[in-house]
Amino acid sequence: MCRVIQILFNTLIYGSEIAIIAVGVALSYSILRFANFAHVQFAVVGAYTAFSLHQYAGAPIALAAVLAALLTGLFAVLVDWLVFARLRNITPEGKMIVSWGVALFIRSIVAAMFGGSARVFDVSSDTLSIGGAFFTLQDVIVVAATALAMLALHALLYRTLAGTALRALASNRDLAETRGIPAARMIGLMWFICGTTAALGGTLFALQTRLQPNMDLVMLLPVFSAVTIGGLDRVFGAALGAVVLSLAQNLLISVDFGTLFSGESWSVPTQFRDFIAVGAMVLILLLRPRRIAARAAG
Amino acid sequence: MKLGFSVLAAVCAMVAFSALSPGAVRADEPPVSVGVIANLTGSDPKSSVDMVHGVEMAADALNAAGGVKGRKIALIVEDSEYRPQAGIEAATKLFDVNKVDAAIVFGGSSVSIPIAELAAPKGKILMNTSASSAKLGNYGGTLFSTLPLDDIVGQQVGFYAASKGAKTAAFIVPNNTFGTGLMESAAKAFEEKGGKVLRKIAYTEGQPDYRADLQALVALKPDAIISAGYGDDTRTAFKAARELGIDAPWYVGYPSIFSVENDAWMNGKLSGVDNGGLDSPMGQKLKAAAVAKYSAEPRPHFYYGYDAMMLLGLAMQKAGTGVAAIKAALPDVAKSYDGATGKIEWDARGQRINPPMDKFMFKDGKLQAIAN
Amino acid sequence: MTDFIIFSVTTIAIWSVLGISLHLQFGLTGLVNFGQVLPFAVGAYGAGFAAVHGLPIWAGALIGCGLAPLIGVLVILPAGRLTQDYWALVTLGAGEIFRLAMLNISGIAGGVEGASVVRLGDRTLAMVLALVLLTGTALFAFRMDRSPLGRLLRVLREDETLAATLGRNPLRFQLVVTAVSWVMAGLAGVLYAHVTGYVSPSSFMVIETFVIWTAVVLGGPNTIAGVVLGTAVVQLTGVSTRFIAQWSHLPSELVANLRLAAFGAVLVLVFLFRPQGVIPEPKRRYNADSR
Amino acid sequence: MTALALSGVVAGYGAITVLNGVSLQVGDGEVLAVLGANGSGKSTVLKTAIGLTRMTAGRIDFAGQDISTLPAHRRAALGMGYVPQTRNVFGELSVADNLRMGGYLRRDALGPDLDRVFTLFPRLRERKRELAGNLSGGERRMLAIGQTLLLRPKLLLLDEPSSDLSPVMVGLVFDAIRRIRAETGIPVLLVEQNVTMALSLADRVCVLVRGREALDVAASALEMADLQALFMDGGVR
Repeated sequence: MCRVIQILFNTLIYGSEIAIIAVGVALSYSILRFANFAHVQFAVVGAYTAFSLHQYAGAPIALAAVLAALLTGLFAVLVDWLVFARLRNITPEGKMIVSWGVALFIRSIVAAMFGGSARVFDVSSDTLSIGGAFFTLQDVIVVAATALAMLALHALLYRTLAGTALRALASNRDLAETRGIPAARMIGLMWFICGTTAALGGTLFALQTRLQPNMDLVMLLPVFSAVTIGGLDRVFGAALGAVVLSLAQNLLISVDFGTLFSGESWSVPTQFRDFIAVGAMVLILLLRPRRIAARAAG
Repeated sequence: MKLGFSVLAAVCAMVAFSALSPGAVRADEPPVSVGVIANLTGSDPKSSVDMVHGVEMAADALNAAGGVKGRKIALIVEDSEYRPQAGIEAATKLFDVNKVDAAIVFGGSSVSIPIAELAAPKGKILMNTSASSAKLGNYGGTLFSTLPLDDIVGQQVGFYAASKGAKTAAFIVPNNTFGTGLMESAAKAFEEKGGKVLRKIAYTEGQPDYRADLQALVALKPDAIISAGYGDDTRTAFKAARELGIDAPWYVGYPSIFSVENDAWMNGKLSGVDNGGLDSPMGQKLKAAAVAKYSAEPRPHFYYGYDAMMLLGLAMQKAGTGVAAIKAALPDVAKSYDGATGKIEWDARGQRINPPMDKFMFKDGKLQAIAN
Repeated sequence: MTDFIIFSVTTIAIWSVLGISLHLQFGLTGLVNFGQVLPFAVGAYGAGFAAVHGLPIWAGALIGCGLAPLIGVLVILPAGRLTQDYWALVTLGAGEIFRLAMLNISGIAGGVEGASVVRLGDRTLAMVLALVLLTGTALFAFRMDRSPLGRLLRVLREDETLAATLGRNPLRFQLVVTAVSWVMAGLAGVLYAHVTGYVSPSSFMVIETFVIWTAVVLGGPNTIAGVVLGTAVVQLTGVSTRFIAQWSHLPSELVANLRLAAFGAVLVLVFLFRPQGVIPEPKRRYNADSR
Repeated sequence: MTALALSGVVAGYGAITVLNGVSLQVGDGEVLAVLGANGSGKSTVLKTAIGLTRMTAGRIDFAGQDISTLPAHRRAALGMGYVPQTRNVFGELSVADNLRMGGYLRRDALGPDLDRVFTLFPRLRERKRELAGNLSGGERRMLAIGQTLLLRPKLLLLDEPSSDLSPVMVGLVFDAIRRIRAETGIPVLLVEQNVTMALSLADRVCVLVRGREALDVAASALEMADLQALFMDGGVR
């Protein structure tokens, strides 16, 4: 029983870390119709900004995280203004390639500024236990912060005029413009949201582990996998996808298939975690292409 | 701000350094070039950069003492990006354009082996400071390792865990040549002494958490955890173990490259086998110098890099430049060289034999040498 | 110096073959393959498999070049039902799945350890072989470009519905193109394995795909000369930064990072200021009836 | 006084030019019907008026100012209400949210206007919570018109309001348009395939042939023979 609870905890924790980054990929896809590889870079930039504010400027972590999120939001707007805004009319594939270039550029600049070595937030957290399952205060903070961010994002998209306008823009760009919705400014807002959520996710991720310029590569596949599972253009689908992916990973490597079938203990080796993530992504794409194709066309 | 400062300072230092060296050789001959190949970008360049620092430190020391037969040593540092292709490119440039006789290499076997493949037919010398795959033994005569191979350290770790009375053990290593290589030799040694291996976990490096990976150990309750790995991943693994309430002691290879996550929890729980000499007077002196120069305590690869450069310098000093001469002189100068990583002795494969092995335990916030 | 030039030419030639292979898929049919490293890896692992299991070199080459198009066909099948960007993600994933499988299943070709294969000792021979392969693929691609099939494919690329009304099934032709171009990439992989003398999973990371993309996009994805030129520029940029690092005396770590930043910047700048690439596709008129 | 004037407009999509110098005016309180064969550029006239095409020459005046270079959302802010023929609702949004978006530019409460829309199209009130994507074609057309009305437009641009609808639905939609006209007297630029329905509403008729106006007469002066000639051979008399 406690194994089950533990697996659920692990699922929730890892799922949260991925989800908050994944929502932005889906949001930008829903409006601009391309998969932005540079999105995870916002997470890296946000995490480093938070780290600098905390370590060098002495801001408390919570404040540093919020400030970093806002700054990264502006950074995302800047990146759009410099690059993507000038390339609105090229093909989605072209934008994907460009976003890769942007990602490589940002990663290298971050590495040049901070050095390639890892840095860690100076926080320690204590273990808590419920029903024999273990987790830490930090985990609680990560899950709670993610949940809060999700609620805030949901309220923004579904309860405010600007949020509804964003969804309208995603649904039908031309129509939205003829209703007086200023697409350019709304896209700016969208980038701000993407930058903010990703930065928050990156900071939480770094709090749990460490900071490294190439942490984007660690996050890239699970994030894209989660977004694909949820449907590329569905913001909260991406969050759900993250949890589903996390559950699949945790279940597959935790369940002792050997004992289940033959008695000899055998589980999926843990190094297959990434394999599961990528496999799930491809499988989803192969199994449910009709829905995806239809939505992308409509 | 502090960051910009340190970058600026580094730039200034480098400019100053480079401005000095041509000045010193103006009178007579051009400097002797020595190549360094390391992953300055790519995954986890921390140890790699440390290795380069060690090489720099040794080159400085040699130059301060008059260089090699009156010629200064000039380092040419190339990035391998931790990609075989970039590593080969770097090596080809060093050997062919810069005409270096020898290169000091940091990098996993995926980078080191292709470079060794390239160097062997050219007859160039490689000093290996990091890769520990047994495959590197195939380049005897052209490749010399300052780092003992995994099997030696792994075996020692396995014996050590068994000697502490552990009957069952679980293994936690990164899924790379270093991790799996050490795991296999340690497991073999542990089983040889009657121990039982409960589970082998090879984790993907750089993951945010290893809780899921370590999950199974909660139920298995091993007497010991045998491990190896580079700093940041080990820190994450410790954290996962602590959070899951896994209380077994850790016996590890190279504890000095580990990062400890929670000092109090780790106190007395982490011990392991590391290269000897780090605690020697020579090692201590170097450490102080490194702290002064780079304002950070060096990790072990600093010493492997230092020894590699020192040996090369001494060999060149003795036999002059020229690949054949250096190759012949290397084992000789090693005999009288008191290395930062202890006495260095090579077998025919260019691998260290009888490297001094010390045991360390993490106590009171730092690693301390313990009696064997 | 000669060895270094030989090395550079060999590298450019092998990567150009990969570029041309990508050109055939993207430039000709508009397929966006983000897993171009996959057929390359399959080819190399054919050689690795043969070496580990004691098979002769030609058997390894056969396995590599035979398996590459077969996997290619598997990967292309969903392309008919998916939009381009979704399919691009499939190819990206397929490449990673193969790499992770090779990494974690040690029985095939050494797993994490990688596998040593016979290395071509004669570097000039290696270069000549690479150039022969490049010339072969370039000629083949050129013929394909100018053939009735090539013309049809360009129409397909511009307008799939128009193509469909012409009564041709785009997928069938995409299959043909993919199979052909993946054999090319597979061959490049086999050659790469024997030039390097070693095969390991870290040679086939996602980033290699983007190196190829950068070259293709830079040179102009629709001409063969552009592809070769783009590859050369990318490789030489990489090489030249090494010399810049040496002369400028900046910390090597900094220069190494700035070099990668330069790659990213080049990719973005090309899209911003010269989207047609250095060598643009010559304007041609097609008569839909002249098939 | 003209509400909308296009003079010598050349416009199209990407590299393709559809309008080759169109000039037409919609007078205050007037309904101008634009007729023409398929591909003559009727819908493009509306899209160009609202600013969704690439315009390379000519000039558009609305409400006394040159709007040629304004983006679509600014034209909407000036009071142009555009009802597209297809993709005319936000499919992923609820009916209520669709209506809210219609009033996006307004700072005052939508309440009274919403009631008007619901009286005009009672069906929409019943399906308020439904996703617009789940509505029938007729309901979508109603929603699109209702949405546009919330903008409080000074000019309506209607793109084939009868297309793809059942005769009953066509009747409902045109009745609604008549009621709007009766209540507000708002000028309308109407593009239609259904000539009979168009003529029942129009004050003036303009016929497009190959992206240029070929005929511009009062609806009452229109001769069917001329119309047919223009539709059949696309020739100018």
